[in-house]
Amino acid sequence: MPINKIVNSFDEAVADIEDGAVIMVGGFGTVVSIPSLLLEAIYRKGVRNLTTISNSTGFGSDVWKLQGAPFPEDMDILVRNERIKKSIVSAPVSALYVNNFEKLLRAGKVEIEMVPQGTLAERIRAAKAGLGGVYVPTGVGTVVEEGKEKKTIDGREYLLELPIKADFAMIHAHKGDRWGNLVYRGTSRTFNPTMAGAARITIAEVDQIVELGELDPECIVTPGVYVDRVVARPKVTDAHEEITDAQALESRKRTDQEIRATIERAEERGLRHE
Amino acid sequence: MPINKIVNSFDEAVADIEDGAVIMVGGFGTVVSIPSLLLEAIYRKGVRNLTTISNSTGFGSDVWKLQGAPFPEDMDILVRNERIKKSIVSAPVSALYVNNFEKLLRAGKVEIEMVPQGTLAERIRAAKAGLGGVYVPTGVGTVVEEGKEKKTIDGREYLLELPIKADFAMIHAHKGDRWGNLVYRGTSRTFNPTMAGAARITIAEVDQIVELGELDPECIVTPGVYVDRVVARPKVTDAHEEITDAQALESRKRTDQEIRATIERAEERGLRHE
Amino acid sequence: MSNNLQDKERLDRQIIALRVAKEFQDGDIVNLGIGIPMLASNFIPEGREVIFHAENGVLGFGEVTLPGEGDLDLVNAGGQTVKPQPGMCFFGHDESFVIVRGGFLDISVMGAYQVSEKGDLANYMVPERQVGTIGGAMDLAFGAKKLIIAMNHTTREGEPRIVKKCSYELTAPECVDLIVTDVAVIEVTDKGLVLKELAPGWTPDEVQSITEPTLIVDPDCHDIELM
Amino acid sequence: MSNNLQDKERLDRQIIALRVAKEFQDGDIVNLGIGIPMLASNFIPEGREVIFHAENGVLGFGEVTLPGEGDLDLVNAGGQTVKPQPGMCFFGHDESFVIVRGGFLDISVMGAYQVSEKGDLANYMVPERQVGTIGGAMDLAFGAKKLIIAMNHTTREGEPRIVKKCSYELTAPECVDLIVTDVAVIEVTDKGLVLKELAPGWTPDEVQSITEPTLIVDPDCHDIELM
Repeated sequence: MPINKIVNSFDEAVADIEDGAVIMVGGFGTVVSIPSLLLEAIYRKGVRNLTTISNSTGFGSDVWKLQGAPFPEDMDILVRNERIKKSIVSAPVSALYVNNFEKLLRAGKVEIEMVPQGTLAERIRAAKAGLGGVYVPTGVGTVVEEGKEKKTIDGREYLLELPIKADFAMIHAHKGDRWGNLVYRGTSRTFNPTMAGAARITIAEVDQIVELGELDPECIVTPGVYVDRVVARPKVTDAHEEITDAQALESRKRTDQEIRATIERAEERGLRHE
Repeated sequence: MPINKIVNSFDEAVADIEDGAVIMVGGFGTVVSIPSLLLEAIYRKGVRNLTTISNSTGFGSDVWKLQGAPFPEDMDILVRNERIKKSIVSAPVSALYVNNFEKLLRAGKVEIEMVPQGTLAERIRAAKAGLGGVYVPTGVGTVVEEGKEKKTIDGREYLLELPIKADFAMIHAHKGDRWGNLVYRGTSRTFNPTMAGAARITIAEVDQIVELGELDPECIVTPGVYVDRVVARPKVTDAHEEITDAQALESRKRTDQEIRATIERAEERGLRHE
Repeated sequence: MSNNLQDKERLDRQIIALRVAKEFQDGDIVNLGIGIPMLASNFIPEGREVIFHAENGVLGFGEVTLPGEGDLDLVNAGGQTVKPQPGMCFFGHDESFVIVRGGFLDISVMGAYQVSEKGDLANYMVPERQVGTIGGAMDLAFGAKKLIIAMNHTTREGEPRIVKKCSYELTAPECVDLIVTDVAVIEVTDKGLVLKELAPGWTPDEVQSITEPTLIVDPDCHDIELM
Repeated sequence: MSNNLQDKERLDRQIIALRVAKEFQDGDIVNLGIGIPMLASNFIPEGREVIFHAENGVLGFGEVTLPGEGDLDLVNAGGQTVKPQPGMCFFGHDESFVIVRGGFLDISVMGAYQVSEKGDLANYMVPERQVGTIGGAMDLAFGAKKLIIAMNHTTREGEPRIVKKCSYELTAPECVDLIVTDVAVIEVTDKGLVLKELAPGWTPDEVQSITEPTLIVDPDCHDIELM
């Protein structure tokens, strides 16, 4: 039988995620890197008490709808609906406003383990790579070292950081095939390829499913061996708003003016610039 | 000034490698994955007492010349000319014949630290990644654990494996640009991308130098940030020998016959096969 | 050991490989060591899709090419040129061993000098020369979900290779799941070594006589099955 | 602090960014944090080639696009769309932080709440809310070869941000190399904080009066240089 990791719906893709599951969610700040439809599906399924592993806790779909995103959900769908028991996260709150996660935190409704972003990536990779732990310098002399073994190796101090493994990893990629091979687009790789394979089951939400052999073997980023399920987003017509030439020109003029003005102000203040 | 990591000759590329240097050499078994001309250049330079880090110790150029390789040198050029003081290596000897490295070993002319292949890769990556060490399960209960810290994590035993860092990493890639971005060809990546960046200076020997921007940003395997020097091989006309149709047919017939014969023999012996 | 056993007909390399290949299930990720194991790639059971991994950094390659044909930048871990195949992909050594150590291989097949009754494996130190090559074997033995050993049942001198305790340096302790030899198929279980299948013409007693530890004969023990 | 200092003209965000950019040397790999640091990408000194890294997995991207233009799959760490540029490449988060932690960044520029006289940095815990976001800042502070802080010299309330000992949670100890504020450029050295440059109209004494630790005034201390 040909190997076929393609599943036909998002609900089917998350059917075995239960209450209390440990889930990894790929992506970074912007919604285009995030497995939005998988997040929606596990919200629909109604699972609770999740432990989540992610870079951030989301901005909420309202922000992304304003930008015209066709799939606007991010981690906030699980946060605002109080589905999370514990969050292992690098960027939980915003310096600029009080987000939904911070509200839950203040209300004592969610536990948090905050992890430096690079350590988070390395701990996830360690799980995938079958390592018992890694010695990381980041965090020595800060609150991050609390409760961790510290070791001096070759004259430098390191913290023992343990693997982070999940039951399910939900990731977003650009294209995938029936073996689970994946490619991404631009800066939207982020935590997605890192998390692929770091869970018992890895589920990839892709923009497009392609025939086996269509992906260039030199350019496949995630070998199919890390991926258990592939599910495709519905096609969208390009919702990307065309900026009118007048607008573009106006905006470009503003930027140029600002730069020139800065240099002029500097010179007025007696600061030479060349 | 534009960044330009391209150097014009192999001798120039290795000019600062001195006696006693610690060098990593990329590649695996077959010569096409190996930085042959860099190896020739450091041999020519006459440096001695090298500590080398490599997967294997080479088959020797005679073998590869028979195959018509235009650049036939592998690690053996340093082995047979007794330039190596210590070898950190995964596959030092052959089960089939006594190679030059084994002769040196028997004569007490070289030290060896044998490392499982995956651990070698992980220790090299650890150096590049700024880690103090990694806990690896491979080797527990074998001679590999001697002298190493053993730790039980989550019910499984691991060995503390320390980073392997070098003064110079010499690698081979297919194409490179002036920023040091690299792509490889097929199965010839091997240790090359792993070693890129794991040394103070990384030198890449490439089949071809291309203009900045020619490499697809989605397909660059080694970001230029890991690479300090890029040097191009001289162009070769395709030396790949054309196999005549008659030869090919003959050979294919032999293989098919062997498979059929095996199945027939199995059936004669009373073994059912379908 | 009686001389008549030495002379008794055994399975050849190709048939051992054929038997090994019957273990490959649909969708398995399989790594084949040099020698008999690599021959198994010729005998994938009809209709099954199996993905081969080679530690030099490739998944999903096709069959071995004709000698002299093929692309030198597309080789298996033994250096043989192989054919490209849809779905194939390439990666470097660190990623290749993330796949091995991380437990993504369903089956690893390799040769051995000795296997103990606990499933300890010794296959890297060349006994008579006291030198060895660990290579990728140790990672594969620790990492693969199922480890199959394909080897001759005895040494050239007729000494057992299946022993109570390995006298050679270990590659990994308690790692072997199945042993396919030129006279038998033996499963390593918590209770001991279970004799499951026999080469045609061989009896359990005969196999036991060239095996150091006591074998548990499976009630269903039968001639080697190739289908 | 005297009120006249509070009212005294300081450098604006753009000019701070302009001064920071003067630190970028030819071929430097540079990571810019959100806020003032990111503005520095507009002011790369003429004729120098600088490669920007963003922790979301890109090296070598171009300038920020017009708002609403650009490709949403090509953004900097602040989520702004940027232009593609020849030589650019993409990677995942693990690789991105190998680059950070492995010491491949020549310069990291970020904001701060406090910097101590030893170069300790506090910039992740929002003081008044007692919550924070470590994000990539900690790795960048530990990993970059040179760490430049771009910030206002005092809080809105006029309290010093350059302090003897940070009262906020540390991002990293002894990591800051250079502080560029709206009134001064200060280098962190083994001997202490060295006042190197002043905003026009400011005296060393005035800067000292809004700085907690004692500054060493460089003999060559002069007006901020932008060339």
